[in-house]
Amino acid sequence: MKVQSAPFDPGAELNAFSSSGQNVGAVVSFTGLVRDVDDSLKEMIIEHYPAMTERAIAAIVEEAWERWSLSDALVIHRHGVLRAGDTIMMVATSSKHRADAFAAADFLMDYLKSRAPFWKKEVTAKGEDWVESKTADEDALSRWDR
Amino acid sequence: MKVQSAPFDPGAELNAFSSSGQNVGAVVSFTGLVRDVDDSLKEMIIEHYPAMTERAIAAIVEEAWERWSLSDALVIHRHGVLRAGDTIMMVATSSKHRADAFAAADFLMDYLKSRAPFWKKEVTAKGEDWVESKTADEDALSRWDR
Amino acid sequence: MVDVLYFAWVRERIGLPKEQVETSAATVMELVAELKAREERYAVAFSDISALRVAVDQELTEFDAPIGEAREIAFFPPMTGG
Amino acid sequence: MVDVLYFAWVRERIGLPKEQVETSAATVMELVAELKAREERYAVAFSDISALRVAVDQELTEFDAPIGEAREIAFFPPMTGG
Repeated sequence: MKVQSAPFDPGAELNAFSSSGQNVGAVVSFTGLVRDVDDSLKEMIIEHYPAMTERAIAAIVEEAWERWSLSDALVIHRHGVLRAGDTIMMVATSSKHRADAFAAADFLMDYLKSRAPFWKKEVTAKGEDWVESKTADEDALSRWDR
Repeated sequence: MKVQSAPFDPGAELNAFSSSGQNVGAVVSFTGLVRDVDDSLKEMIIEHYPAMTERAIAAIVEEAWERWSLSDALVIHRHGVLRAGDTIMMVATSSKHRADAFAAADFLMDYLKSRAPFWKKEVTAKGEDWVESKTADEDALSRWDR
Repeated sequence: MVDVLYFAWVRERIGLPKEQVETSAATVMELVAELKAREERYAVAFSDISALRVAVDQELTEFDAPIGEAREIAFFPPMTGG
Repeated sequence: MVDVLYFAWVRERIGLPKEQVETSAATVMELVAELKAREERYAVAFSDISALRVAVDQELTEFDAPIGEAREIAFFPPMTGG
């Protein structure tokens, strides 16, 4: 797990992740990018809660390990000032079988989105706005109830 | 879409794919690797049906475009002789929203697995064996019935 | 005349990847019956149709599909790509 | 004494990221009531609790949670990472 302000190279991370596993048959990755919704985004500022971030992510990853048969899991999340097209974060999972890799990556994303302490602010020509959480994001968590 | 015997670099493909889209917020990739099941795999030989392969993949990708809101979709599948750890194939999808990117990549994999004309043969110290299709792979397709 | 293609273990059992076949079969099933009657290796390869798939002119179809003006019929085991 | 942290628009409305608070509140809700009574900016920031989340010692919890020996209580809007 990495929480950092520096940019990273998703392709290089994917290749390193894929070659690190033993007996891996399936690798799923997710990358989240800064969208320029109205062609007016000057920057996106991502605030986080440093003392809580790593343990929150670790708890989510731990839960994924318990639920699926994984070979490895990776989470990278940036904070600080980003621009349109920049990579915000990345999740990767590997497993013998594709169903586990897909489900775990999907799960990690749903939980990181609503349970890891990051907040996005969009700065446009019109001003600054904190991104609001979506009801759909909270609802997505119930997919994983058991 | 690319169907080729040459190796390819999944990380470089992911980066090129991610930077090509307009207003993309989410990119999901899947890479399938040759697993060395019993530590005895000499090689995996992938046979395909050239005249049918591209149109079968195109039909599957077309179906994904109709079902989800996608910015782009990528399929690369190798044929020929591969070794343990080699990348067999890759799928990538991009969208404004993560749910569409995840569902479309998952769908593409299920259909490519059972509907694109590729056949795998494993060559081990014990001999050669065609990989058998799994009932689970066929069953997975019913997830997408509508 | 129709091109008949074989892939994977079907190709190996029959011993060739492709042949031209003179046939008046109306359906794939009738073509299979003609092939099985030819030689033991065909009878073996087609002994369990449920283990096989067929494509007519590069489109997956069923064994009761009509052949019509088809130019290419391919037999193979279930796909195992991905 | 407990450290109280604010993030995102909660931080902006209250005007500081962190402060030490002398409190005898038994629950988070009691602490919120004490803060709201202080000044208008706190009253505004905490006017709609349903729009806020709270973490006690870096663990997400509910507003009726006890404070106990907690050393750090953080208030913030719903997370929007990923």
